[in-house]
Amino acid sequence: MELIWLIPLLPGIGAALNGVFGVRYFSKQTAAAVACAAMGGALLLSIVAFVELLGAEHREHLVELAQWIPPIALETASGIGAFEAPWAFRLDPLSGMMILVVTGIGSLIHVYSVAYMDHEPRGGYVRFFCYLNLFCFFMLTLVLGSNLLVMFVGWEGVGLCSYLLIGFWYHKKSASDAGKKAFVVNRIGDFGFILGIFLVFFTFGTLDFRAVAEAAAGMPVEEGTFGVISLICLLLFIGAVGKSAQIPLYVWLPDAMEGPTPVSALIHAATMVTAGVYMVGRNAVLFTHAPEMMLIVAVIGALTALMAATIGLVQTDIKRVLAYSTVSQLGYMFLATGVGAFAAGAFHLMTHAFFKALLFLGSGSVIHAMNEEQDMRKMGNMKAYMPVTFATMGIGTLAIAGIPPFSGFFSKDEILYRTFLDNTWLWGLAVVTAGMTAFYMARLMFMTFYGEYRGPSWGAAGHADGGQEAHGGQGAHAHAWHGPHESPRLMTAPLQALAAGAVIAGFIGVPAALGGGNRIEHFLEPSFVAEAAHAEEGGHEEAHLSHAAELGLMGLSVLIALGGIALAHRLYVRRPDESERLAADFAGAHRVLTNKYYVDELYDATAVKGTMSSARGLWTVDRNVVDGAVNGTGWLTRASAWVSDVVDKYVVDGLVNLVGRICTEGSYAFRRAQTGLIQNYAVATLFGVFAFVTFYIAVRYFG
Amino acid sequence: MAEAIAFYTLAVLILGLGVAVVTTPKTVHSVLFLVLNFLCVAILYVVLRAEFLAVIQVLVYAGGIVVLYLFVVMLVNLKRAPEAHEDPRRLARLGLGLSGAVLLELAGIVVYSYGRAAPSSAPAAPVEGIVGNTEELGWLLYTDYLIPFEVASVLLLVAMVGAIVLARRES
Amino acid sequence: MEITSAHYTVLSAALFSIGVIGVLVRRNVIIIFMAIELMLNAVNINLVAHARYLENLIGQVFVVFVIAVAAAEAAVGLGILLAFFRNKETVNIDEMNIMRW
Amino acid sequence: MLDTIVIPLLKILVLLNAVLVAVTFMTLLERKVIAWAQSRLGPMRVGPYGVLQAIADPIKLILKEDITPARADRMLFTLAPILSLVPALVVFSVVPFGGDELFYVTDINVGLLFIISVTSIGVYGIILAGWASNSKYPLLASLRASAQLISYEIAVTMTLVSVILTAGTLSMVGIVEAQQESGLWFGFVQPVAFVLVLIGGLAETNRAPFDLPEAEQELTGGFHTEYSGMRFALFFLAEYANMIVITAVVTILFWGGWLRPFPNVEALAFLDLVPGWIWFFGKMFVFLYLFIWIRATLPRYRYDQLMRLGWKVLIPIAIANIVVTGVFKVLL
Amino acid sequence: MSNNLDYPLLSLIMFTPLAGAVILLFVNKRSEDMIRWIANVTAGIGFLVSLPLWFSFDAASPDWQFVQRLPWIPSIGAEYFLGVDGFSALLVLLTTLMGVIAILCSWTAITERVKEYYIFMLVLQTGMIGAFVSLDFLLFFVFWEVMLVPMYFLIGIWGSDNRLYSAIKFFLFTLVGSVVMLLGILAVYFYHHEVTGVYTFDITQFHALNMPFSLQWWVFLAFFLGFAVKVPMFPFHTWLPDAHTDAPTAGSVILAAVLLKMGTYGFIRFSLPILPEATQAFVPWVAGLSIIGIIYGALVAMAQHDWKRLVAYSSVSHMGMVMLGMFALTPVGITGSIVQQLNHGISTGALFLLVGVVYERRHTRMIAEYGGLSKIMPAYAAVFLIMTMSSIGLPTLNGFIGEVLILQGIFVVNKWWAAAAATGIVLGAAYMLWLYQRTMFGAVDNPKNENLPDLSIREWATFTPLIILAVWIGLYPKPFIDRLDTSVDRVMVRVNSAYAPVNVEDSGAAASPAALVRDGEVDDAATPVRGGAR
Repeated sequence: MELIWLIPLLPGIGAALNGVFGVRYFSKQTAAAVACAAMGGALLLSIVAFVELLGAEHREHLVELAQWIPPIALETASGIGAFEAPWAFRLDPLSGMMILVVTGIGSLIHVYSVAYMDHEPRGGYVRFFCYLNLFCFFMLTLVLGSNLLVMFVGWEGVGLCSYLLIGFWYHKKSASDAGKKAFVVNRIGDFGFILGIFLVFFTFGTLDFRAVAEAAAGMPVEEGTFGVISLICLLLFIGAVGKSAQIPLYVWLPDAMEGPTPVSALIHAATMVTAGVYMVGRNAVLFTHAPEMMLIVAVIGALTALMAATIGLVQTDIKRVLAYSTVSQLGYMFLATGVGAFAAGAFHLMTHAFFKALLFLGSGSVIHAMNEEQDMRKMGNMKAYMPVTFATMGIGTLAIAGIPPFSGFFSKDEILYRTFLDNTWLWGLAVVTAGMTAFYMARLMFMTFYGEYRGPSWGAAGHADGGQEAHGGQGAHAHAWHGPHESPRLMTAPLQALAAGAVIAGFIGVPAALGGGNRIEHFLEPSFVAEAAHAEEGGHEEAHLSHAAELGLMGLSVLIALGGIALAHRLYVRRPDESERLAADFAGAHRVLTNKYYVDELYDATAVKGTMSSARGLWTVDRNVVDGAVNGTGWLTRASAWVSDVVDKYVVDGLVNLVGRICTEGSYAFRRAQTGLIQNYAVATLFGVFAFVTFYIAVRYFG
Repeated sequence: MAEAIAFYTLAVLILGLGVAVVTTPKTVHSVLFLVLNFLCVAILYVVLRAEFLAVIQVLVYAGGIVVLYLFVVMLVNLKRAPEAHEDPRRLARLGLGLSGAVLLELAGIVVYSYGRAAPSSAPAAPVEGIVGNTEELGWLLYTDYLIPFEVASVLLLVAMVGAIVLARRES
Repeated sequence: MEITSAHYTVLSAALFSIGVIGVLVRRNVIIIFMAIELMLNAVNINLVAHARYLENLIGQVFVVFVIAVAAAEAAVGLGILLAFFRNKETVNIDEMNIMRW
Repeated sequence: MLDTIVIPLLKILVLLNAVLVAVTFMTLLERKVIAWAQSRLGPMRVGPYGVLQAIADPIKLILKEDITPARADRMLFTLAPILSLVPALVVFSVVPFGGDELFYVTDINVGLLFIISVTSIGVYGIILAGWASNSKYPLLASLRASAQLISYEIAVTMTLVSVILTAGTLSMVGIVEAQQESGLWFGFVQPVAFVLVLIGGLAETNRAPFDLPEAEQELTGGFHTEYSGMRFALFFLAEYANMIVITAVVTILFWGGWLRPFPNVEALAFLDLVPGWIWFFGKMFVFLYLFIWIRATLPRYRYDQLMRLGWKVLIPIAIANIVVTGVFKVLL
Repeated sequence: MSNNLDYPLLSLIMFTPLAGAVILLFVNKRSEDMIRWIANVTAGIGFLVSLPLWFSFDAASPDWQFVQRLPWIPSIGAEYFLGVDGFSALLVLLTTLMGVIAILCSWTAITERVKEYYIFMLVLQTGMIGAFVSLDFLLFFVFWEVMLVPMYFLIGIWGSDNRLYSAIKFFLFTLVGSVVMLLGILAVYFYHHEVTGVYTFDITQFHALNMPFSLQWWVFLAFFLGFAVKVPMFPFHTWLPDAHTDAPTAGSVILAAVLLKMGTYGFIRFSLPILPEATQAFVPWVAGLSIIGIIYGALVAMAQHDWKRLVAYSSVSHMGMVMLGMFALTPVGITGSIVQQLNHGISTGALFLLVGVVYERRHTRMIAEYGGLSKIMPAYAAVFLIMTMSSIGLPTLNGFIGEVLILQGIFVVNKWWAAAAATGIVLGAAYMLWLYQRTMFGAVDNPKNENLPDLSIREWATFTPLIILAVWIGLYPKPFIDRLDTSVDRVMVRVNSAYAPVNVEDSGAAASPAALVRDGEVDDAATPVRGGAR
């Protein structure tokens, strides 16, 4: 428990080693070794710490490393407080779980990317691992941070690493643009977050989570009014929206797919994007005191989930489908927190991390096999060539769809159950989204692994037509591609491990209805409630459905999931021609949708035409309003920048130069008087004398 | 009475010669008129009981300076008439008018003020004979005005050197 | 008719203005120098006249100095004129206008 | 009215005639003396021993035709000889031939200064002559002559200053009386000044060793080459008049004017029988003879030597002399 | 008023560069390498000599340290009075460090007139240090002017295209400002005499002086003009981009790193403590101007095609942030603004060095000329990345500390101001990353960029200290902030009574609080109270 500060430090050291020395001296193997060792060490330490935590009676441990910002006097709502921020890490159930997730999945992804990135040139390879380790360092700092400022350090750090990793193949303009877009949008989120931090300090006089929670617990719940705490929650939520890609700040996530697949897996599926949920969870006490905000969070979560899912239906690029599914699942998590089921949200976060990482890595190996081909329409019947990837991705798909034995079912069902208790409308939306999730995941599976092979021929033909991404910019694709093949051991092993995780992870949160102890909930409970109000808050459940009703609900959701899968099966396996026909019918919409999502016409038989039009509506909203707005502000700033530059150059400078010119022009008038004729000057003097004398006379005699 | 006659004749002579100096086209003639003018002025000094000055006037002015002018006139023998080219922007007319006006005004003032103030006539007994004008002047010059005298001598020295340097042909 | 210092003053004023006219009107530098000599003489007359009428020899002392200055001035002036003439072949004051824009 | 106008006019009349006659005979005397110096007889034909030659020459000149060169400045051409003669004659108004009222026209207290200033006017005659004759040689000659005249005028003035210092007064009569009082001729008190004035006088009258401007070989007759007839005569008259002026001034300043050789020595009282003006004329004759004698014997100075002598020798000695006399005057 | 060491440290620091300049005078103009070595060695010694400022500086004691007091012009009461507190000690250290770096980085950059160049640099160094350490207002003003001359020549002679215009503009702008400032100084000087009957320029006396509000208002305006030009604040900033673009690399590094701090140093050392009521009255105006400065600077930076001009405008934006923090008049705000000054010195100084490195190779400052450099010069790209991140305030790097403190400080005063200032961070990220992307990422399209050599050892030597400092302040700013406590308290006691007399027992190790005797009798060692709970 004492060494928790070492957990983030190890990857930090790994990153430093790779960064400073690696880029020039390390070979590929040593760099990979350093990176994976660092991650392994962190994983071990987190496991040890986690076990200690389970053992410990009081499930919380604060380690203050050093005084980062020493205390300086500052006025707060309650008189003169001291603004200080120590480097302090806190281990409690929530952060314990998170470090496990981060280090666990992180290490697996490290191993996976050793193989995945091997045909990168040495410099790029080392740089990649350095960035990956740096990312884990920041993520762990974020998770373990005991006060808002240290969390903010991690928060921005991950933003930086996502920028670096998305823009890893910087020679591609689209990659660097995506990176920049991601960072700027995150920054907009951070803008809200930092203001939130200041408001927290101003109201509570401290930034430490535990202290804030205790102070907040004492304050009245702002029922119906939008008080200070609601404002704090709103600002913090803006940060979360930015980071976890909820409406409206989710636009960067689909573009973030430009980065290498392990990056997408680690950052844009498992860890970084969940930071928002973690932050909301960490400040659960604040949010519980602002029911208005809880509702907003829930609504946004639900809407994002639905919207992302509809767009996911149409995508043909395998990674974009997963990206939209991530956004959708995050929507679920926020929905859970919104309805007060913080534990469920966290539980879903953990399970999602497993199966989403699994799916991404699976898609990575598929892309790897198909020589960087990401378009599902050019795949098909991959199960013949890649049995292991097919099996693991199958498990992942079943998990995410929410099929009973797998983890996805338990966590998603818990969220659906708690949403049903709180707000039936949201529950409806959630269920529909769950159905869509099942559908598009199944579609993905069927298009890639079933049906006949639609990919390009190989063997003597040499280099297949370039995939969507010109892979490995520096080293041109050296060896010729000879057909899809199963990925090497180093890639399939992490897949199998994750698949196992996806299956097992569910069992720690089996709901009471199914006879499970729902241990995860009780485990995480203490970190969501303020210390003092431990006892009273804990078991409180307003409406407690009978077990039978709960089972009914579960059955319904499973039924819907199976329906989704069956629908996908009918469309993409038994009668693949039907999907082409559908695409032809709605050519216009289809073409529009395929840009961002596709029409699920069969789904329409159960009268979901509303979803179809809402999908298209959302798409236009998405394309014109949201993206439009972002680009618009870009253009606007450039225009106003140009104007201020012009004003600066001509108006302010103009005045200065004008004074100079006036003097020179004025002087010409007087120069003409200098005729050079000496006698003229004599006449001038004489005139002077004359004037003087007349003046004298005037004064003397007439004055 | 004699003095009045002398004054008026000399005045007319001096003014006439002055006008002659200024108006004659030929330079040498105007130099001669200048000499005569200086001589008349010398005589006027004698009338005014300033013999030493009269002699100095003749010796320095007529004897020295005008000779210098003559020399220069001769050295500067022009190919073309000196006053051929006239610059249109000259204000000669204005000059003429202004100087005339100034003269009138001064004369006016003098006449007006002298008219009113008691006319200080010439001192009755011409102080002369015993202590010569030269001796008095000498005393005054070498006692009260010694420094200006020395300064004047330095000035003359400088003028000599200046004139030599200026007029010397670059060897 | 009694000769008062007014007469002399008027005389010197007249001579002085003749000198001024000479300086302003004529274009030949030598004539201008001579006009200046005239003006100086006018001053001398005035000084001597007032020395006489106020019975105070200081006027005459000044005349000595004026003569000295006149001599110096004439010498240097003609020196300059000669130097100018040597490289410009003219004594016309209108052509001496190189000191202008 | 009487003694202020009539008597002076009479004196002037007598004086002028005397001078003119003296000048005419001077020409004759000069030719005789030079002839004798060259062991020949000189003009013998006109009168007994050539005495009437003095009258013959003027008449000859008067009868000669007066030519005026083309494009010459007529007015100046005629004015030049007058301007050179008039100052020479005006000087005599101040020269005292005897002690009392009768022997001098007037005695103004700036006498010596008057003489100097009037002689300086003489320069104009020469310059205008050269300029008016409108030809190169006379112009050059006149410039040279006037330059020479002016530089030696400075030298002479400087020496005269030292004499004035010893005499204590500027009036000519006063100077002679001063010599009488001191009993010594200033010639002996101021021997240096005496020699300087002699040399200066020679140069001022363009005589003897300094007569380069008219030298025949050099500039064909100097500034009066274009002149003929009466105008030429006037120039000659002016030259000799100047000679007489210089001799008069030297005698008055250095040889006690009308005083007898040792004025206060009673032993020589008998010399008083001889009237003052006789002494005066005698001394003048001595100097005149000296001038002519010098002309006959000394070779001519080259122009730069002449100018160098004037500026670098005479003037410094003159100034030194002033300083010395000043010091002595203060000490005594 | 204590001098911890036996020898006059401050004079030593101040005159070492001058001694170097004098030695250079005797060196032959042609032996350029000798000149370069002497200059660098002098700068190095200058830095080493200034280290005691850090090590033997007693952070706890609230009064001036290393004091040296000699009569200078007794007739008007001007003394050669040197002294340092936490704030000026740090600035002097920054100056000497940047001096070493600037002289080192112009090793290959300057080829003609090498001797005069290094002499000017060293004289400039003396001027700057002198300004920071002098506690006598007149002495400060003298050094304030002395600094201008070498800088003018540095820009005027060794600058690039229209250097003369920029040099003159730089000189005139500052001069006008300083003239007005002099009026202010004299006003205070005479008022002080009126009140106490003593003719002196001693700042510590002025700090205890209570002037009537109307006089304070005018003197504040005078000081404001003098210092605002130097900061530069919004309307007076037009000289900065010109001066920066046309100054040689070393010149613009020193200009950015130290000269800009002159203005803010002036505010904190003079305007705030001497004219407290006027400062409080002016807070809305100055805050408004600085917010405009932040946003305006960021916007205009975005529109720039010239790399150096972009960085120049970015420093306008950063200095706007500093001024905002300062005029929050809260301990956190002022500490933040001082820390941000140091950070700005480090990050902008480094950014200019980076531009210098590339300018030396390609002799052009146009961003369009570059592209895809990170593949050709990876080390350069890495350093540039670190410095960009430090400049836009990424946590774990120094920019963040300053920004958080400033924003927290101003947030307490007015939430909307903080929000407006915070947009600066977003805009900052936008234009810096856009710059980074246009120059570093993308394909290497310009053939000239293909074979640019990466950072040489010398260039690395100029960057490493800055990177170390950036990370050090980012991770562990405590030693810096502790040193600043006393200087901030000295200002707070005067400016904001809310923080001053609270006699709350400190938990921290800070000096024991003693109630300040407010008016009238001022004891010399006025120990300001360490405000509020620690």
